[in-house]
Amino acid sequence: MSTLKNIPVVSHEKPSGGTGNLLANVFDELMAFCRSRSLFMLHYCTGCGAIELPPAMTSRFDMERLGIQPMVTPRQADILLVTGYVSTKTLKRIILTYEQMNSPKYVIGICSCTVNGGMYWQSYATAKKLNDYLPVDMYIAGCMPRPEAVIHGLRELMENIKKGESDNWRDYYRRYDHYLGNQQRLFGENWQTPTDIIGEARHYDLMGPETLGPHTALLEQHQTPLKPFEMTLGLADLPVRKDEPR
Amino acid sequence: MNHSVLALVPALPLLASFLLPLVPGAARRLVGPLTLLAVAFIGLNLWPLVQTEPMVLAVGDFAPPLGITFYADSVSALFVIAVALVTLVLWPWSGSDAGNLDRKQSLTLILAGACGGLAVSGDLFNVYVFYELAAVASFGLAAGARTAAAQIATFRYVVIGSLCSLLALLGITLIYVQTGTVNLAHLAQLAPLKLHNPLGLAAFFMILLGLGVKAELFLVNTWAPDVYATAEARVSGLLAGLVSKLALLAVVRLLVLIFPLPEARDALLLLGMLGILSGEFAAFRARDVKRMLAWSSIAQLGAAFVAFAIPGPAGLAAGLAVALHHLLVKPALFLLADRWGGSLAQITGAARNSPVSAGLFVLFILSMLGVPPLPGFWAKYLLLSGLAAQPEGLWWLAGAIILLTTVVEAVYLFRVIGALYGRDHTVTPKTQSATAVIGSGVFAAVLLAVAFSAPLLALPLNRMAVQMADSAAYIARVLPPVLPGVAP
Amino acid sequence: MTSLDLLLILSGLTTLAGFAFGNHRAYPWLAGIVLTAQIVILASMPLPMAAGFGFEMFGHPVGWQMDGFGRFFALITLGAALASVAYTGGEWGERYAAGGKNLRWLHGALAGNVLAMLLLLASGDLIAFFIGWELTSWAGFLLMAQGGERALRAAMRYVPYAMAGAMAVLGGLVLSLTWTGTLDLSQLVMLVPGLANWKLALLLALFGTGFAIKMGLLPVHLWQTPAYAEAPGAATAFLGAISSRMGLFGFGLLLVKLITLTRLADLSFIDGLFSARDLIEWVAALTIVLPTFTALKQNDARYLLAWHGIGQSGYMLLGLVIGDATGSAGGLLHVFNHATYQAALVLSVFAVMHRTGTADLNSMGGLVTRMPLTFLVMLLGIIGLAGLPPMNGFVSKWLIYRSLMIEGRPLLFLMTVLGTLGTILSVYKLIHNTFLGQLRAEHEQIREAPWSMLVPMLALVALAFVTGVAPGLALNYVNEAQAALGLPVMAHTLGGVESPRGSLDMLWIVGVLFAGFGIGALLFYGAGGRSKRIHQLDNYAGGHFLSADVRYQYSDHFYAGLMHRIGPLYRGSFTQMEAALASANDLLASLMQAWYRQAVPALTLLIATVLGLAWMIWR
Amino acid sequence: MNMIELLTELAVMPLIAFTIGLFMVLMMRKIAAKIQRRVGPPLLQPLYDIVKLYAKKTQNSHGLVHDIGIIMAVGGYIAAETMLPVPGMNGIAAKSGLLALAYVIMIPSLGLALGVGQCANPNGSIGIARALTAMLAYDVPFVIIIFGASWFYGSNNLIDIVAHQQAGGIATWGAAKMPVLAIAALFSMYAMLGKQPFEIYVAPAEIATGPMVEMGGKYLGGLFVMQCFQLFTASAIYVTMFLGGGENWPFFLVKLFAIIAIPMSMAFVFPRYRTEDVLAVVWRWPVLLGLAGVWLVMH
Repeated sequence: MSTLKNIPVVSHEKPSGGTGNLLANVFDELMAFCRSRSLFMLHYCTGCGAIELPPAMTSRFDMERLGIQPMVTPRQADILLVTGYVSTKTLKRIILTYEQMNSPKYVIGICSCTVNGGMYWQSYATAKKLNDYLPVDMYIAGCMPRPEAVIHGLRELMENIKKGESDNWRDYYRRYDHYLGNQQRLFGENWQTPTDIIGEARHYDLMGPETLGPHTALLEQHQTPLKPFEMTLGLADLPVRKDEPR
Repeated sequence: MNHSVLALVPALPLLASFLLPLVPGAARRLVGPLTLLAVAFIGLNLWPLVQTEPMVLAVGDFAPPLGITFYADSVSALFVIAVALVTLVLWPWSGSDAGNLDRKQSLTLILAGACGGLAVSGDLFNVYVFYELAAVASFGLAAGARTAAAQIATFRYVVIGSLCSLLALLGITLIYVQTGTVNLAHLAQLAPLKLHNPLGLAAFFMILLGLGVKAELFLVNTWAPDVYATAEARVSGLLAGLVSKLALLAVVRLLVLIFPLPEARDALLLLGMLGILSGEFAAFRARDVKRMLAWSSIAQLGAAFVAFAIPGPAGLAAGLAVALHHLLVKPALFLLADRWGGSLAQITGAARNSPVSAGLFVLFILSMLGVPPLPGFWAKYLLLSGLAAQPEGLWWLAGAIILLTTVVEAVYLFRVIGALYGRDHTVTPKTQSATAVIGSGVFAAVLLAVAFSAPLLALPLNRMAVQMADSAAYIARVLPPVLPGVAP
Repeated sequence: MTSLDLLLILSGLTTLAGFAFGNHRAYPWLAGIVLTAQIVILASMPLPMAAGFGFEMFGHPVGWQMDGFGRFFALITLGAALASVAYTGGEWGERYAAGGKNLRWLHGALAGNVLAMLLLLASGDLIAFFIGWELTSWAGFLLMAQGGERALRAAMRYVPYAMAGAMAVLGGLVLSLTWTGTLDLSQLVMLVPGLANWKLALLLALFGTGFAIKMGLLPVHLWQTPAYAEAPGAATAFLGAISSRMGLFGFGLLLVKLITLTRLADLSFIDGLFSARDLIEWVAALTIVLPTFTALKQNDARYLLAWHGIGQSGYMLLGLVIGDATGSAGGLLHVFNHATYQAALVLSVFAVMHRTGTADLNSMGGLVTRMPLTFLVMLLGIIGLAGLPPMNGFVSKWLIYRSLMIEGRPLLFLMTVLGTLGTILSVYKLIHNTFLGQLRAEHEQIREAPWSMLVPMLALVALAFVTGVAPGLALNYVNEAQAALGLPVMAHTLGGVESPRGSLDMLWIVGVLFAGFGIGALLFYGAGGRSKRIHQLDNYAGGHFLSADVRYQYSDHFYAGLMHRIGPLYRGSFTQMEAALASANDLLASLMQAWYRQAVPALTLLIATVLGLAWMIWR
Repeated sequence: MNMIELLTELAVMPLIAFTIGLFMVLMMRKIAAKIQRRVGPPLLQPLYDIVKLYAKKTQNSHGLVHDIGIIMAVGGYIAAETMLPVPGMNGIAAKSGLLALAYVIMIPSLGLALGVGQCANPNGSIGIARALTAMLAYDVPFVIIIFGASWFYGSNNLIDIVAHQQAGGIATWGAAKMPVLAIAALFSMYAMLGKQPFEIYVAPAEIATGPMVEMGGKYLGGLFVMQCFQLFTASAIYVTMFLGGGENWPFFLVKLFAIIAIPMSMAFVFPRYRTEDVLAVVWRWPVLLGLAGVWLVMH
């Protein structure tokens, strides 16, 4: 698992130019194009790599000409930039943040620490491989990578998105059990985020063979319910029942 | 009807009071009520007769201005009826022991007789006599509660009362020295000549202060709060409701007949205004219900003085309205305050166990505040429109004071209402006695009857005022010009 | 028997019935039917309609007569009473009775209020007016006092105000009698404008004080908020909707009919620079602004609304005093409009209280999922209160703005808009803290309010909406009132005003607005991806894990930045003024008590006698 | 004017407004980039952003009111655009007027406020509280200016106002006749646009973009659309009141863009005010200018 190619990427996009409605294909292409040209990024600055982002954004390299701009909350963002070593405690927040982002969403690991722990390899409190816990779309290795490398990585990602190759976010839904398992190993079996990934997978028809498994079963045992508060009229009391306690 | 029945008005109760201890057995308890009923009967019979032509009785057929003269016009007749009926409602039916009860009943009868006498007296000396009689009876009644507080209060009352009686006597003496007569009609004839001077005014002022004690006139009313607070409720009711009105009536007779002067009016107006101010504001801080009612009664009488100060029938009508309204309301309130006296906190929630009495209390309070269509409003309306019709200055100031102090009055009276309907469950207020409910119920019935027939009553009230204001007619009636062939 | 007699008799019977068997389950239905009948009778009554009864008192006839001005207010009164009575008809009334309170008193007092107001609104002379005025005040007191200990205290606070107002009116009545010799309104109308300036100013001061107190104009407004807020729900709605408008009715009679606006403008204080009319306009303008910003600071929903009730009355008076066709129509229309949405808002707040047991804006939140219809009522209500389209509050305020523009009163215009902006801020706080944001764990099991409470609320906002879209419906009655007052009548269309200098057609505006919403919805549901409802704890918190026991809600000190700027202006000057008056009163009272506690009365007597004699002799 | 023509206008006017708004956003971002010596976004970047946001696969809704808020925010502006006369099209401007328009454009804000409230995020609520405070700040001078303009033109009707100015050329433009008011209006419009130093309610570093904190996907996209409308509306109101409205499209566009360009050229060199300072600044200068302007107009 030392090369990017080995990160399991399962594509379910129909090959372009294949069967189906031509208009729909054009539409999909257009969407993919727009997605690739408009990337809002959330930089989760966990370590020293964050220092390389300002030069990438400002006048020297100017990400905005590529349609990339920083955003503040996970809801608004497309890219999650993890810029350095990830401690166990931080990882919980990263997972929470990732799950709160709207798909399609992309994770970029910057610096060697996200790839293999880097200089914190021996630390008991550092998560070594980010892609054990989250589907990483792109690693930008280096300690630290220069802004050119960051820009290069982002351009690669844009290409991938345009080609429809970068959709690891689906993988998170389809193999949720796998990711959850790794997370549980690290955080204990009580681990739960407020986001209902399984529910989302069902809602958007993103279920895969490994969405559910032993780990999700474990989750369900410990989970506090996250059913959203649906608007209820609760007007069953017509006519008023006399015996009902108020 | 024979003119001599007029003499019965004071005589009957006085006689009955002396005979009362001699009557044996259970009949003794009937003497008082029957006497009062008889007086009421006389008054009711008198009423239609005196509407057009006041009735004059020269006792012993000594032609006025000699001898004792009784004079009854419609106001007198009304007050005779009121004296009898109000005393009846406030009659002491029971006492701690028989001797005590006898004493109370006798004294009450004396008071009724004296009050009746004040209503029909036609000469200054009789006024003084009946006034003293009323004073003595009220001293006795006030001390009748037999508590130390009542006795101390009565002692103060006695001191002030006696001093003021002396003043009144001095005033009468001055007048007599000037004119050589005490007959009111005669005095009225002579007054422009002999009394409309500083000396006469000084005499008037002394009599005003002297009689003002009972009428709770400002300056000489400091006894009232303590006495009313400590005496029995019915006694307070009698004193505040009845006796004060009769004293007031005597003063007004003097004012109308002998001293229709701006100075005299100004004195009444000023003292009345001060009475309103002091009474209402003092009541504002009162925490004791009976004391509060006492102060409120001082203020009400102040308003009556202000009203009577207004010249002409308008003032008399307003004054009568205010006085009669107070006569209806205050005894009833004192009756209800018998059980509900003391601190306000003790009656919190009293409306729960005595809803009817609480309702009556509210009714009286609303009327006292002048909430239309209750009679208090019409009284206030007459008073204010009378004041407004006068040239600006003190008159308007008096009107403004009445309007302003009503606000103060509303606050403290509503405090009582708030306490009655409050929701404090830590105290269990006393339930009302049946006599209080019945007594105040009678007053309330009259009040409501007046409220519903107010448009009908406006005319008689006006007629009374006109009759009372007509001093020339008074003189002519008592001292008829000697016509050939007609014996005086 | 005239139909006015029938109306009053029906109203009287309702009052009696309320006191007699108001706690019976059938009473709300009965009262509802009778009130509806009264509305029908009133609406179909030819005007002016005199009552068949009356009497003469001290030479002055006392009688009742309903004109267009009175009918306008009377219709609102009956409508507000209908909504309030309907609200008590189900669970609310049962809970009220179960709480140890007496429904008979509530219903009796409510119906009594209606009767008193009808008597007031139909008065044909000043005595009848004063009778109605006093009855209204004390019936109002009775209604306010029903809400328990705090309500009783608030009602007690109302007493001196009410009495002062009544006495001021009585003083005015007596003076106008003295100066004109009549109490009949139709004769006073002719005689009063001819009085000298100082007399008019005195009349204005006396009557004006009385009406201002009832209306809650500055600076005599302090009684109103607690008294209205603490009353029981149905009573609060009724009081808030119409009760204090009786003061406006009085002002209408006084300023427009008796004194007349032109005479009012003549009464100038500083050499024609500042007239009585300016004074009233500015009092009205300040009444718009200051209470509105006080409302902004409230943390109790009921108090917030009650403060707005005071603020909104400023618009009505301002519109009336501007006195042109547009402005007065706006002022009068605002009475009706305010009644509709204020009643709905109050009822919705009490519906929330019914379920949650609290009106504290810091202990609610997120109730929209539990009480969506109540939310809808409050939403429409606050849009009306804030004066935004498409609700009716916008129309009346627009008319007032417009007339201020035409008349060229930039500062007053600024004040009205400032009031509106302040209202928007405060009503957002109201709906946000109640219905939006995080649902508290203890409120998760709450249900929607029962139908018996919802129906009147929904009916009220429906009315507010319909008359917002088609203000012409209500403007017909407004025109009648204008005509009865002798004001110029504003020509109108169904949708608003047609004028070469700027029209308002609500039919089009609302139509386009909803078309816009439709397109917005199409864009939202048609163009975008599907959305999924998520739990409120799935929320951005800077990476923090939220749980139900953590309050993740911003409610307290809601406009912190604004308060940093204007907070120092909230000095409580009016409260201090009230307290100063009260303590002056107390001081005077203790002085007077000291008089009666004197140790040696004989000495006083001596001094007094000597002084009195001296005065008598040397005078 | 027949009904079909009117309906066409009602459909076309928002579309035009949106398109112009898109380019205004682009211009704004370009100006910012130029000031910061960057290249800036490509031509269609605002469109890409919006399309991408609408095309998000998963979207989070916090409930019906959240959705309705966005619908109201967008729909309210769509309605507002039909009340603003543009060259050749008057929509329903004759039936509403300046005053009604000023209140209609509060509807989207209220809708947004509701939607944000439902998100149950305190950052959002704080943002709305600040936004409403800012509205209280800038609407005070704004209504003074509306008053002045409406008094000057003797009408509340936008069509009349435009006709009045176009009758005499540049010399009769509002800006020429009421220069003080025009300056005050520019100031107040600057505050209305909510860019630095007035961006108290976005405050990304402090309250995480305030109202937008929980907005993703088409929710955020809706807000982007709303921003386009907002820019157009603010600019068009200004142009209508002070710059003679639209005689023809080229001139109209120039004016529209110029009016947005002026404040935006200043915005990006500023830091941010605190809320109370926004109130202090806006209640002082534009209000004083506005009152002075009204006084001049009325005398």
